Amino acid sequence: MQVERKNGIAVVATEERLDALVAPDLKETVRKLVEETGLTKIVIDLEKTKFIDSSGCGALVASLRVLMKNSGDMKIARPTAQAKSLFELTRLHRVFEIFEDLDVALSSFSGK
Amino acid sequence: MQVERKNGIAVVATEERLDALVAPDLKETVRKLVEETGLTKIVIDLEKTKFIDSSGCGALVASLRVLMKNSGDMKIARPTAQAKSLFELTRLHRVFEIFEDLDVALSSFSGK
Amino acid sequence: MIREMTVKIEAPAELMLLRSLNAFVRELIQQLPALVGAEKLINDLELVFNEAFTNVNEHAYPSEQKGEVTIGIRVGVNYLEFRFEDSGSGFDLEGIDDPDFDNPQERGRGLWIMRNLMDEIAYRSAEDGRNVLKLRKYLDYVGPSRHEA
Amino acid sequence: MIREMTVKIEAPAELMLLRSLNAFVRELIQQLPALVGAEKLINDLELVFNEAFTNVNEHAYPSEQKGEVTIGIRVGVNYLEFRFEDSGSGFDLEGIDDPDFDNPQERGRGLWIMRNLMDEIAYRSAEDGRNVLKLRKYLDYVGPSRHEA
Ligand SMILES: Nc1ncnc2c1ncn2[C@@H]1O[C@H](COP(=O)(O)OP(=O)(O)O)[C@@H](O)[C@H]1O
Ligand SMILES: Nc1ncnc2c1ncn2[C@@H]1O[C@H](COP(=O)(O)OP(=O)(O)O)[C@@H](O)[C@H]1O
Repeated sequence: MQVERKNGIAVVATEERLDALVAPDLKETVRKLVEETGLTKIVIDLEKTKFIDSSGCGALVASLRVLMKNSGDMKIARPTAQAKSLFELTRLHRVFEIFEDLDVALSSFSGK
Repeated sequence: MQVERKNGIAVVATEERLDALVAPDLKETVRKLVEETGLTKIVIDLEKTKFIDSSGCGALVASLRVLMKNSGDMKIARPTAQAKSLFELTRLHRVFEIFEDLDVALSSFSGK
Repeated sequence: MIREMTVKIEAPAELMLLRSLNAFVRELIQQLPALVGAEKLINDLELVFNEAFTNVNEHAYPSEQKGEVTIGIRVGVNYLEFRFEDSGSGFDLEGIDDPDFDNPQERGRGLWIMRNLMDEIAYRSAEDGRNVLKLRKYLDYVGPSRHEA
Repeated sequence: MIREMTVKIEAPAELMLLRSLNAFVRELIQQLPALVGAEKLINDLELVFNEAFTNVNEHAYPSEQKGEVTIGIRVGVNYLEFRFEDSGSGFDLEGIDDPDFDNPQERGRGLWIMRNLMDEIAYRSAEDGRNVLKLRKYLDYVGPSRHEA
Protein backbone atom coordinates (compact mmCIF):
# COMPACT_ATOMS: atom_id res chain seq x y z
CA MET A 1 0.00 0.00 0.00
CA GLN A 2 1.33 3.38 -0.96
CA VAL A 3 0.19 6.70 0.42
CA GLU A 4 0.76 10.02 -1.29
CA ARG A 5 -0.52 13.49 -0.52
CA LYS A 6 -1.89 15.81 -3.17
CA ASN A 7 -3.30 19.21 -2.13
CA GLY A 8 -4.56 18.04 1.22
CA ILE A 9 -5.96 14.84 -0.17
CA ALA A 10 -4.40 11.46 0.56
CA VAL A 11 -4.18 8.97 -2.29
CA VAL A 12 -3.94 5.41 -1.03
CA ALA A 13 -2.86 3.05 -3.80
CA THR A 14 -3.70 -0.55 -2.98
CA GLU A 15 -1.64 -3.54 -4.11
CA GLU A 16 -2.45 -6.31 -6.57
CA ARG A 17 -4.71 -8.10 -4.11
CA LEU A 18 -7.05 -6.53 -1.58
CA ASP A 19 -8.12 -9.55 0.43
CA ALA A 20 -8.32 -10.68 4.06
CA LEU A 21 -4.54 -10.66 4.23
CA VAL A 22 -4.28 -6.90 3.72
CA ALA A 23 -7.76 -5.56 4.51
CA PRO A 24 -6.69 -4.81 8.12
CA ASP A 25 -3.72 -2.80 6.80
CA LEU A 26 -6.01 -0.65 4.67
CA LYS A 27 -8.29 0.12 7.60
CA GLU A 28 -5.30 0.86 9.79
CA THR A 29 -3.74 3.13 7.18
CA VAL A 30 -6.92 5.19 6.88
CA ARG A 31 -7.43 5.33 10.63
CA LYS A 32 -3.88 6.58 11.11
CA LEU A 33 -4.20 9.18 8.38
CA VAL A 34 -7.24 10.60 10.13
CA GLU A 35 -5.87 10.39 13.66
CA GLU A 36 -2.28 11.36 13.07
CA THR A 37 -2.38 13.77 10.13
CA GLY A 38 -5.97 14.98 10.33
CA LEU A 39 -6.46 14.19 6.63
CA THR A 40 -10.04 13.16 6.03
CA LYS A 41 -10.23 13.37 2.24
CA ILE A 42 -8.99 10.15 0.76
CA VAL A 43 -8.89 8.64 -2.69
CA ILE A 44 -8.44 4.89 -2.85
CA ASP A 45 -6.64 4.16 -6.09
CA LEU A 46 -7.48 0.62 -7.18
CA GLU A 47 -5.57 0.73 -10.46
CA LYS A 48 -3.18 -2.08 -9.49
CA THR A 49 -5.78 -4.17 -7.67
CA LYS A 50 -6.64 -7.10 -9.90
CA PHE A 51 -8.39 -8.93 -7.12
CA ILE A 52 -10.64 -7.60 -4.38
CA ASP A 53 -12.90 -9.72 -2.19
CA SER A 54 -15.53 -9.24 0.52
CA SER A 55 -12.82 -8.44 3.08
CA GLY A 56 -11.48 -5.74 0.79
CA CYS A 57 -15.00 -4.36 0.34
CA GLY A 58 -15.43 -4.44 4.11
CA ALA A 59 -12.26 -2.43 4.64
CA LEU A 60 -13.49 0.16 2.14
CA VAL A 61 -16.86 0.44 3.90
CA ALA A 62 -15.14 0.77 7.26
CA SER A 63 -12.82 3.43 5.87
CA LEU A 64 -15.68 5.42 4.39
CA ARG A 65 -17.41 5.38 7.77
CA VAL A 66 -14.38 6.63 9.65
CA LEU A 67 -13.92 9.44 7.16
CA MET A 68 -17.57 10.49 7.17
CA LYS A 69 -17.61 10.47 10.96
CA ASN A 70 -14.72 12.93 10.75
CA SER A 71 -16.52 15.13 8.20
CA GLY A 72 -14.35 13.81 5.41
CA ASP A 73 -15.04 11.61 2.43
CA MET A 74 -13.65 8.72 0.41
CA LYS A 75 -13.58 8.37 -3.36
CA ILE A 76 -12.57 5.34 -5.34
CA ALA A 77 -10.48 5.70 -8.46
CA ARG A 78 -9.64 3.41 -11.34
CA PRO A 79 -11.33 0.17 -10.31
CA THR A 80 -10.41 -2.79 -12.48
CA ALA A 81 -13.11 -4.85 -14.20
CA GLN A 82 -13.06 -7.36 -11.36
CA ALA A 83 -13.54 -4.63 -8.74
CA LYS A 84 -16.36 -2.99 -10.67
CA SER A 85 -18.18 -6.23 -11.06
CA LEU A 86 -17.85 -7.03 -7.33
CA PHE A 87 -19.07 -3.53 -6.36
CA GLU A 88 -22.12 -4.10 -8.52
CA LEU A 89 -22.81 -7.54 -7.12
CA THR A 90 -22.60 -6.20 -3.57
CA ARG A 91 -24.46 -2.96 -4.49
CA LEU A 92 -21.50 -0.94 -3.27
CA HIS A 93 -21.48 0.96 -6.55
CA ARG A 94 -24.39 2.90 -5.05
CA VAL A 95 -22.46 3.53 -1.85
CA PHE A 96 -19.04 4.52 -3.15
CA GLU A 97 -18.28 7.44 -5.42
CA ILE A 98 -16.28 5.83 -8.17
CA PHE A 99 -14.12 7.52 -10.82
CA GLU A 100 -12.38 6.12 -13.86
CA ASP A 101 -9.84 8.93 -13.70
CA LEU A 102 -7.62 9.70 -10.73
CA ASP A 103 -7.50 13.45 -11.38
CA VAL A 104 -11.25 13.66 -11.62
CA ALA A 105 -11.50 11.79 -8.33
CA LEU A 106 -9.11 14.30 -6.77
CA SER A 107 -10.87 17.37 -8.10
CA SER A 108 -14.26 16.00 -7.05
CA PHE A 109 -13.38 17.07 -3.51
CA SER A 110 -12.93 20.73 -4.36
CA GLY A 111 -16.64 21.43 -4.75
CA LYS A 112 -17.17 20.84 -1.06
CA MET B 1 5.67 -20.71 -29.17
CA GLN B 2 6.31 -18.26 -31.96
CA VAL B 3 8.37 -18.93 -35.06
CA GLU B 4 9.84 -16.21 -37.25
CA ARG B 5 12.26 -16.36 -40.14
CA LYS B 6 15.19 -14.03 -40.47
CA ASN B 7 17.60 -14.48 -43.40
CA GLY B 8 17.19 -18.22 -43.62
CA ILE B 9 17.35 -18.68 -39.87
CA ALA B 10 14.32 -19.63 -37.80
CA VAL B 11 13.85 -17.90 -34.49
CA VAL B 12 11.71 -19.93 -32.12
CA ALA B 13 10.53 -17.85 -29.19
CA THR B 14 9.41 -20.00 -26.29
CA GLU B 15 6.66 -19.06 -23.84
CA GLU B 16 6.83 -18.21 -20.15
CA ARG B 17 7.23 -21.83 -19.11
CA LEU B 18 9.20 -24.51 -20.92
CA ASP B 19 8.18 -27.62 -19.00
CA ALA B 20 6.81 -31.10 -19.66
CA LEU B 21 3.56 -29.56 -20.84
CA VAL B 22 5.15 -27.87 -23.84
CA ALA B 23 8.48 -29.67 -24.34
CA PRO B 24 6.88 -32.00 -26.93
CA ASP B 25 5.63 -28.94 -28.87
CA LEU B 26 9.13 -27.51 -29.06
CA LYS B 27 10.58 -30.76 -30.38
CA GLU B 28 7.74 -31.04 -32.86
CA THR B 29 8.18 -27.45 -34.02
CA VAL B 30 11.86 -27.97 -34.69
CA ARG B 31 11.28 -31.31 -36.39
CA LYS B 32 8.69 -29.78 -38.68
CA LEU B 33 10.90 -26.82 -39.52
CA VAL B 34 13.61 -29.20 -40.64
CA GLU B 35 11.35 -31.61 -42.49
CA GLU B 36 8.91 -29.23 -44.06
CA THR B 37 10.90 -26.08 -44.70
CA GLY B 38 14.41 -27.46 -44.79
CA LEU B 39 15.52 -24.82 -42.29
CA THR B 40 18.30 -26.22 -40.15
CA LYS B 41 19.63 -23.06 -38.53
CA ILE B 42 17.58 -22.23 -35.49
CA VAL B 43 17.82 -19.75 -32.67
CA ILE B 44 15.81 -20.56 -29.58
CA ASP B 45 14.88 -17.26 -27.99
CA LEU B 46 14.35 -17.80 -24.27
CA GLU B 47 13.72 -14.16 -23.41
CA LYS B 48 10.16 -14.78 -22.17
CA THR B 49 10.93 -18.10 -20.50
CA LYS B 50 10.99 -17.50 -16.77
CA PHE B 51 10.85 -21.20 -16.00
CA ILE B 52 12.57 -24.09 -17.73
CA ASP B 53 12.92 -27.59 -16.31
CA SER B 54 14.59 -30.89 -17.21
CA SER B 55 11.91 -31.59 -19.82
CA GLY B 56 12.63 -28.24 -21.44
CA CYS B 57 16.36 -29.01 -21.38
CA GLY B 58 15.62 -32.40 -22.92
CA ALA B 59 13.65 -30.81 -25.75
CA LEU B 60 16.57 -28.47 -26.43
CA VAL B 61 19.06 -31.35 -26.50
CA ALA B 62 16.77 -33.33 -28.82
CA SER B 63 16.37 -30.30 -31.08
CA LEU B 64 20.10 -29.71 -31.26
CA ARG B 65 20.60 -33.34 -32.28
CA VAL B 66 18.03 -33.20 -35.06
CA LEU B 67 19.61 -30.04 -36.42
CA MET B 68 23.17 -31.35 -36.27
CA LYS B 69 22.10 -34.56 -37.98
CA ASN B 70 20.81 -32.34 -40.78
CA SER B 71 24.04 -30.31 -40.95
CA GLY B 72 22.40 -27.42 -39.16
CA ASP B 73 22.90 -25.88 -35.76
CA MET B 74 21.00 -24.46 -32.80
CA LYS B 75 21.86 -21.36 -30.79
CA ILE B 76 20.24 -20.18 -27.64
CA ALA B 77 19.52 -16.50 -27.12
CA ARG B 78 18.59 -14.41 -24.10
CA PRO B 79 18.32 -17.03 -21.38
CA THR B 80 16.83 -15.70 -18.14
CA ALA B 81 18.71 -16.08 -14.86
CA GLN B 82 16.73 -19.22 -14.06
CA ALA B 83 17.60 -20.81 -17.41
CA LYS B 84 21.28 -19.93 -17.11
CA SER B 85 21.50 -21.41 -13.68
CA LEU B 86 19.80 -24.64 -14.82
CA PHE B 87 22.10 -24.92 -17.85
CA GLU B 88 25.06 -24.63 -15.51
CA LEU B 89 23.70 -27.18 -13.06
CA THR B 90 23.11 -29.66 -15.88
CA ARG B 91 26.37 -28.72 -17.64
CA LEU B 92 24.42 -27.81 -20.75
CA HIS B 93 26.20 -24.44 -20.86
CA ARG B 94 29.10 -26.42 -22.33
CA VAL B 95 26.82 -28.07 -24.89
CA PHE B 96 24.74 -25.15 -26.09
CA GLU B 97 26.04 -22.00 -27.74
CA ILE B 98 24.41 -19.28 -25.69
CA PHE B 99 24.09 -15.58 -26.53
CA GLU B 100 22.87 -12.68 -24.47
CA ASP B 101 21.91 -10.83 -27.62
CA LEU B 102 19.51 -12.10 -30.25
CA ASP B 103 21.26 -10.35 -33.15
CA VAL B 104 24.62 -11.75 -32.14
CA ALA B 105 23.04 -15.21 -32.01
CA LEU B 106 21.67 -14.70 -35.51
CA SER B 107 24.92 -13.41 -36.97
CA SER B 108 26.89 -16.22 -35.35
CA PHE B 109 25.60 -18.48 -38.13
CA SER B 110 27.11 -16.43 -40.93
CA GLY B 111 30.66 -17.54 -40.31
CA LYS B 112 29.77 -21.07 -41.32
CA MET C 1 -7.30 -34.83 -22.57
CA ILE C 2 -9.19 -33.35 -19.68
CA ARG C 3 -11.23 -35.84 -17.76
CA GLU C 4 -13.18 -35.70 -14.60
CA MET C 5 -10.84 -35.29 -11.69
CA THR C 6 -10.83 -34.55 -8.01
CA VAL C 7 -8.12 -32.88 -6.01
CA LYS C 8 -8.24 -33.03 -2.25
CA ILE C 9 -6.24 -30.67 -0.06
CA GLU C 10 -5.83 -30.98 3.68
CA ALA C 11 -4.35 -27.95 5.33
CA PRO C 12 -4.54 -25.77 8.40
CA ALA C 13 -7.16 -23.05 7.95
CA GLU C 14 -4.45 -20.39 7.99
CA LEU C 15 -4.70 -17.08 6.19
CA MET C 16 -1.16 -17.67 5.03
CA LEU C 17 -2.50 -20.28 2.61
CA LEU C 18 -5.19 -18.08 1.09
CA ARG C 19 -3.23 -16.77 -1.85
CA SER C 20 -1.41 -19.97 -2.66
CA LEU C 21 -4.66 -21.92 -2.71
CA ASN C 22 -6.26 -19.25 -4.87
CA ALA C 23 -3.30 -19.42 -7.24
CA PHE C 24 -3.70 -23.18 -7.46
CA VAL C 25 -7.41 -22.96 -8.26
CA ARG C 26 -6.96 -20.18 -10.78
CA GLU C 27 -4.17 -21.97 -12.64
CA LEU C 28 -6.17 -25.17 -12.66
CA ILE C 29 -9.49 -23.84 -13.85
CA GLN C 30 -8.16 -21.55 -16.53
CA GLN C 31 -6.98 -24.67 -18.36
CA LEU C 32 -10.46 -26.18 -18.47
CA PRO C 33 -11.83 -26.10 -22.00
CA ALA C 34 -15.03 -24.46 -20.80
CA LEU C 35 -13.08 -21.68 -19.10
CA VAL C 36 -10.21 -20.89 -21.45
CA GLY C 37 -10.35 -17.16 -22.00
CA ALA C 38 -13.48 -16.73 -19.85
CA GLU C 39 -11.83 -14.14 -17.63
CA LYS C 40 -15.00 -13.04 -15.81
CA LEU C 41 -16.03 -16.58 -14.95
CA ILE C 42 -12.51 -17.48 -13.82
CA ASN C 43 -12.48 -14.37 -11.61
CA ASP C 44 -15.87 -15.27 -10.15
CA LEU C 45 -14.84 -18.83 -9.36
CA GLU C 46 -11.60 -17.70 -7.78
CA LEU C 47 -13.53 -15.16 -5.71
CA VAL C 48 -16.00 -17.78 -4.49
CA PHE C 49 -13.17 -20.12 -3.53
CA ASN C 50 -11.45 -17.25 -1.76
CA GLU C 51 -14.61 -16.36 0.21
CA ALA C 52 -15.19 -19.92 1.30
CA PHE C 53 -11.62 -20.37 2.50
CA THR C 54 -11.64 -17.01 4.27
CA ASN C 55 -14.83 -18.02 6.08
CA VAL C 56 -13.33 -21.22 7.41
CA ASN C 57 -10.30 -19.21 8.49
CA GLU C 58 -12.39 -16.55 10.21
CA HIS C 59 -15.41 -18.37 11.56
CA ALA C 60 -14.94 -22.11 11.90
CA TYR C 61 -12.48 -22.13 14.77
CA PRO C 62 -11.66 -19.99 17.79
CA SER C 63 -9.11 -17.41 16.72
CA GLU C 64 -5.96 -18.65 18.39
CA GLN C 65 -6.59 -22.28 17.63
CA LYS C 66 -6.95 -22.63 13.87
CA GLY C 67 -8.11 -26.11 12.93
CA GLU C 68 -7.89 -28.00 9.70
CA VAL C 69 -9.78 -27.58 6.48
CA THR C 70 -10.24 -30.24 3.84
CA ILE C 71 -10.85 -28.79 0.43
CA GLY C 72 -12.19 -30.75 -2.51
CA ILE C 73 -11.99 -29.44 -6.02
CA ARG C 74 -13.91 -31.52 -8.47
CA VAL C 75 -13.85 -31.05 -12.19
CA GLY C 76 -16.95 -32.81 -13.44
CA VAL C 77 -18.00 -33.41 -17.01
CA ASN C 78 -20.13 -30.28 -16.97
CA TYR C 79 -19.50 -28.65 -13.63
CA LEU C 80 -16.89 -27.43 -11.19
CA GLU C 81 -17.41 -28.11 -7.52
CA PHE C 82 -15.65 -26.84 -4.41
CA ARG C 83 -16.10 -28.55 -1.07
CA PHE C 84 -14.93 -27.03 2.19
CA GLU C 85 -14.97 -29.30 5.18
CA ASP C 86 -14.15 -28.14 8.70
CA SER C 87 -14.66 -29.56 12.14
CA GLY C 88 -15.51 -26.24 13.72
CA SER C 89 -18.57 -24.72 15.28
CA GLY C 90 -20.78 -24.93 12.22
CA PHE C 91 -23.59 -22.49 11.44
CA ASP C 92 -27.05 -22.29 9.97
CA LEU C 93 -26.74 -21.35 6.32
CA GLU C 94 -30.46 -20.75 5.86
CA GLY C 95 -30.41 -18.38 8.82
CA ILE C 96 -27.89 -16.03 7.24
CA ASP C 97 -29.66 -12.98 5.82
CA ASP C 98 -28.71 -11.07 2.72
CA PRO C 99 -26.56 -8.01 3.36
CA ASP C 100 -28.34 -4.79 4.34
CA PHE C 101 -27.81 -2.82 1.16
CA ASP C 102 -29.33 0.39 2.50
CA ASN C 103 -27.14 0.46 5.55
CA PRO C 104 -23.91 -1.15 4.43
CA GLN C 105 -21.97 -3.02 7.07
CA GLU C 106 -18.35 -4.01 7.11
CA ARG C 107 -19.11 -7.72 7.04
CA GLY C 108 -21.64 -10.15 5.67
CA ARG C 109 -20.99 -10.20 1.91
CA GLY C 110 -19.24 -13.57 1.61
CA LEU C 111 -22.27 -15.83 1.42
CA TRP C 112 -24.11 -13.34 -0.78
CA ILE C 113 -21.24 -13.53 -3.24
CA MET C 114 -21.17 -17.32 -3.14
CA ARG C 115 -24.93 -17.65 -3.51
CA ASN C 116 -25.03 -15.28 -6.44
CA LEU C 117 -22.07 -16.56 -8.38
CA MET C 118 -22.66 -20.28 -8.01
CA ASP C 119 -25.50 -22.47 -9.25
CA GLU C 120 -25.73 -24.61 -6.15
CA ILE C 121 -24.74 -24.05 -2.56
CA ALA C 122 -25.36 -26.54 0.22
CA TYR C 123 -24.18 -26.78 3.80
CA ARG C 124 -24.39 -29.71 6.12
CA SER C 125 -23.29 -30.07 9.73
CA ALA C 126 -22.87 -33.77 10.27
CA GLU C 127 -23.28 -35.62 13.56
CA ASP C 128 -19.60 -36.43 13.68
CA GLY C 129 -18.74 -32.74 13.94
CA ARG C 130 -17.78 -32.33 10.29
CA ASN C 131 -19.29 -29.40 8.43
CA VAL C 132 -19.33 -29.40 4.66
CA LEU C 133 -20.00 -26.47 2.37
CA LYS C 134 -20.59 -27.54 -1.23
CA LEU C 135 -20.47 -25.03 -4.06
CA ARG C 136 -21.19 -25.99 -7.62
CA LYS C 137 -21.09 -24.18 -10.93
CA TYR C 138 -22.28 -25.74 -14.17
CA LEU C 139 -20.05 -25.15 -17.13
CA ASP C 140 -20.77 -25.52 -20.80
CA TYR C 141 -18.52 -28.30 -21.74
CA VAL C 142 -16.50 -27.80 -24.85
CA GLY C 143 -13.80 -30.03 -26.18
CA PRO C 144 -13.51 -33.70 -26.84
CA SER C 145 -13.57 -35.18 -23.41
CA ARG C 146 -17.31 -35.30 -22.82
CA HIS C 147 -17.38 -38.35 -25.01
CA GLU C 148 -14.38 -39.92 -23.34
CA ALA C 149 -15.74 -39.42 -19.85
CA MET D 1 2.87 -15.63 12.50
CA ILE D 2 4.29 -18.47 10.46
CA ARG D 3 4.36 -21.73 12.29
CA GLU D 4 5.18 -25.24 11.31
CA MET D 5 2.54 -26.53 8.97
CA THR D 6 1.82 -29.40 6.66
CA VAL D 7 -0.32 -29.37 3.56
CA LYS D 8 -1.36 -32.64 1.99
CA ILE D 9 -2.64 -32.87 -1.54
CA GLU D 10 -4.19 -35.93 -3.12
CA ALA D 11 -4.57 -35.74 -6.86
CA PRO D 12 -4.33 -37.72 -10.05
CA ALA D 13 -0.76 -37.68 -11.39
CA GLU D 14 -1.89 -35.68 -14.41
CA LEU D 15 0.30 -33.25 -16.30
CA MET D 16 -2.64 -30.88 -16.27
CA LEU D 17 -1.97 -30.25 -12.59
CA LEU D 18 1.73 -29.48 -12.97
CA ARG D 19 1.49 -25.73 -13.29
CA SER D 20 -1.25 -25.24 -10.75
CA LEU D 21 0.67 -27.24 -8.15
CA ASN D 22 3.82 -25.30 -8.97
CA ALA D 23 1.91 -22.05 -8.57
CA PHE D 24 0.66 -23.19 -5.19
CA VAL D 25 4.13 -24.09 -3.96
CA ARG D 26 5.69 -20.92 -5.27
CA GLU D 27 3.06 -18.66 -3.71
CA LEU D 28 3.36 -20.53 -0.44
CA ILE D 29 7.12 -20.61 -0.06
CA GLN D 30 7.76 -17.05 -1.16
CA GLN D 31 5.91 -15.93 1.98
CA LEU D 32 8.22 -17.86 4.29
CA PRO D 33 10.41 -15.45 6.22
CA ALA D 34 13.52 -17.40 5.22
CA LEU D 35 12.62 -17.10 1.54
CA VAL D 36 11.21 -13.61 1.14
CA GLY D 37 13.15 -12.06 -1.71
CA ALA D 38 15.36 -15.15 -2.15
CA GLU D 39 14.48 -15.48 -5.83
CA LYS D 40 17.14 -18.08 -6.67
CA LEU D 41 16.20 -20.35 -3.80
CA ILE D 42 12.48 -20.01 -4.56
CA ASN D 43 13.21 -20.90 -8.20
CA ASP D 44 15.26 -23.92 -7.13
CA LEU D 45 12.58 -25.22 -4.81
CA GLU D 46 9.88 -24.76 -7.42
CA LEU D 47 12.04 -26.58 -9.94
CA VAL D 48 12.62 -29.51 -7.60
CA PHE D 49 8.92 -29.78 -6.87
CA ASN D 50 8.23 -29.63 -10.59
CA GLU D 51 10.74 -32.41 -11.34
CA ALA D 52 9.34 -34.68 -8.68
CA PHE D 53 5.76 -34.25 -9.87
CA THR D 54 6.76 -34.71 -13.49
CA ASN D 55 8.51 -37.96 -12.56
CA VAL D 56 5.42 -39.40 -10.91
CA ASN D 57 3.44 -38.35 -13.96
CA GLU D 58 5.90 -39.89 -16.39
CA HIS D 59 7.26 -42.92 -14.62
CA ALA D 60 5.12 -44.16 -11.77
CA TYR D 61 2.19 -45.48 -13.76
CA PRO D 62 1.57 -47.01 -17.19
CA SER D 63 0.88 -44.18 -19.59
CA GLU D 64 -2.83 -44.55 -20.21
CA GLN D 65 -3.70 -45.31 -16.63
CA LYS D 66 -2.44 -42.42 -14.50
CA GLY D 67 -2.74 -43.22 -10.82
CA GLU D 68 -2.85 -41.00 -7.82
CA VAL D 69 -0.13 -38.99 -6.14
CA THR D 70 -0.15 -37.79 -2.57
CA ILE D 71 1.98 -34.74 -2.04
CA GLY D 72 3.09 -33.46 1.33
CA ILE D 73 4.51 -30.02 1.77
CA ARG D 74 5.91 -29.45 5.19
CA VAL D 75 7.15 -26.14 6.49
CA GLY D 76 9.34 -27.00 9.43
CA VAL D 77 10.98 -24.64 11.85
CA ASN D 78 14.17 -24.66 9.81
CA TYR D 79 13.39 -26.72 6.73
CA LEU D 80 11.02 -27.22 3.84
CA GLU D 81 10.11 -30.77 2.88
CA PHE D 82 8.31 -32.20 -0.12
CA ARG D 83 6.96 -35.75 -0.06
CA PHE D 84 5.71 -37.50 -3.18
CA GLU D 85 3.89 -40.73 -2.62
CA ASP D 86 2.69 -42.96 -5.44
CA SER D 87 1.50 -46.54 -5.67
CA GLY D 88 3.24 -47.21 -8.96
CA SER D 89 6.08 -49.42 -10.08
CA GLY D 90 8.74 -47.88 -7.86
CA PHE D 91 12.42 -47.71 -8.76
CA ASP D 92 15.89 -47.96 -7.28
CA LEU D 93 17.07 -44.44 -6.48
CA GLU D 94 20.64 -45.55 -5.72
CA GLY D 95 20.79 -47.29 -9.07
CA ILE D 96 20.14 -44.10 -11.05
CA ASP D 97 23.42 -42.77 -12.45
CA ASP D 98 24.34 -39.16 -12.91
CA PRO D 99 23.70 -37.80 -16.40
CA ASP D 100 26.36 -38.44 -19.04
CA PHE D 101 27.69 -34.91 -19.38
CA ASP D 102 30.01 -35.73 -22.27
CA ASN D 103 27.31 -37.31 -24.35
CA PRO D 104 24.19 -35.43 -23.41
CA GLN D 105 20.94 -37.36 -23.61
CA GLU D 106 17.42 -36.08 -23.83
CA ARG D 107 16.42 -37.49 -20.47
CA GLY D 108 17.90 -38.20 -17.08
CA ARG D 109 18.39 -34.78 -15.48
CA GLY D 110 15.51 -34.77 -13.01
CA LEU D 111 17.12 -36.66 -10.16
CA TRP D 112 20.42 -34.87 -10.71
CA ILE D 113 18.61 -31.58 -10.25
CA MET D 114 16.83 -32.80 -7.12
CA ARG D 115 20.00 -34.26 -5.62
CA ASN D 116 21.97 -31.10 -6.23
CA LEU D 117 19.46 -28.54 -5.12
CA MET D 118 18.19 -30.27 -1.98
CA ASP D 119 19.97 -31.16 1.24
CA GLU D 120 18.34 -34.54 1.69
CA ILE D 121 16.71 -36.94 -0.71
CA ALA D 122 15.35 -40.33 0.29
CA TYR D 123 13.22 -42.89 -1.49
CA ARG D 124 11.44 -45.82 -0.02
CA SER D 125 9.31 -48.48 -1.68
CA ALA D 126 7.14 -49.89 1.08
CA GLU D 127 5.72 -53.41 1.24
CA ASP D 128 2.19 -52.12 0.80
CA GLY D 129 3.02 -50.82 -2.65
CA ARG D 130 3.44 -47.21 -1.61
CA ASN D 131 6.57 -45.41 -2.79
CA VAL D 132 7.70 -42.26 -1.05
CA LEU D 133 10.23 -39.72 -2.27
CA LYS D 134 11.27 -37.29 0.43
CA LEU D 135 13.10 -34.08 -0.41
CA ARG D 136 14.30 -31.70 2.23
CA LYS D 137 15.96 -28.30 2.19
CA TYR D 138 17.21 -26.59 5.34
CA LEU D 139 16.43 -22.92 5.55
CA ASP D 140 17.94 -20.27 7.74
CA TYR D 141 15.08 -19.30 9.86
CA VAL D 142 14.51 -15.62 10.25
CA GLY D 143 11.60 -13.93 11.93
CA PRO D 144 9.85 -14.34 15.22
CA SER D 145 8.24 -17.72 14.91
CA ARG D 146 11.18 -19.90 15.85
CA HIS D 147 10.48 -19.03 19.42
CA GLU D 148 6.76 -19.55 19.10
CA ALA D 149 7.12 -22.94 17.48
N1 LIG E 1 -17.18 -22.03 7.83
C1 LIG E 1 -17.96 -21.36 8.71
N2 LIG E 1 -18.04 -21.78 10.01
C2 LIG E 1 -18.82 -21.14 10.89
N3 LIG E 1 -19.56 -20.06 10.60
C3 LIG E 1 -19.54 -19.59 9.33
C4 LIG E 1 -18.75 -20.21 8.34
N4 LIG E 1 -18.93 -19.53 7.19
C5 LIG E 1 -19.80 -18.53 7.46
N5 LIG E 1 -20.17 -18.55 8.75
C6 LIG E 1 -21.13 -17.65 9.42
O1 LIG E 1 -21.86 -16.95 8.43
C7 LIG E 1 -21.73 -15.54 8.62
C8 LIG E 1 -21.81 -14.80 7.30
O2 LIG E 1 -20.69 -15.09 6.50
P1 LIG E 1 -20.30 -14.15 5.29
O3 LIG E 1 -21.53 -13.84 4.52
O4 LIG E 1 -19.20 -14.78 4.56
O5 LIG E 1 -19.86 -12.78 5.95
P2 LIG E 1 -18.61 -12.47 6.92
O6 LIG E 1 -17.64 -13.58 6.77
O7 LIG E 1 -18.10 -11.17 6.46
O8 LIG E 1 -19.21 -12.39 8.30
C9 LIG E 1 -20.43 -15.36 9.34
O9 LIG E 1 -20.37 -14.16 10.08
C10 LIG E 1 -20.41 -16.59 10.26
O10 LIG E 1 -21.18 -16.36 11.40
N1 LIG F 1 8.23 -41.69 -9.31
C1 LIG F 1 8.94 -42.59 -10.05
N2 LIG F 1 8.44 -43.84 -10.28
C2 LIG F 1 9.12 -44.73 -11.02
N3 LIG F 1 10.32 -44.47 -11.57
C3 LIG F 1 10.87 -43.27 -11.40
C4 LIG F 1 10.21 -42.26 -10.63
N4 LIG F 1 11.00 -41.16 -10.62
C5 LIG F 1 12.09 -41.47 -11.34
N5 LIG F 1 12.03 -42.74 -11.81
C6 LIG F 1 13.06 -43.43 -12.61
O1 LIG F 1 14.27 -42.72 -12.54
C7 LIG F 1 14.74 -42.40 -13.85
C8 LIG F 1 15.51 -41.09 -13.83
O2 LIG F 1 14.65 -40.01 -13.54
P1 LIG F 1 15.11 -38.53 -13.90
O3 LIG F 1 16.51 -38.33 -13.43
O4 LIG F 1 14.09 -37.61 -13.34
O5 LIG F 1 15.13 -38.46 -15.48
P2 LIG F 1 13.95 -38.63 -16.53
O6 LIG F 1 12.67 -38.42 -15.81
O7 LIG F 1 14.23 -37.60 -17.55
O8 LIG F 1 14.08 -40.02 -17.07
C9 LIG F 1 13.49 -42.37 -14.70
O9 LIG F 1 13.78 -42.59 -16.06
C10 LIG F 1 12.68 -43.51 -14.08
O10 LIG F 1 13.11 -44.74 -14.57
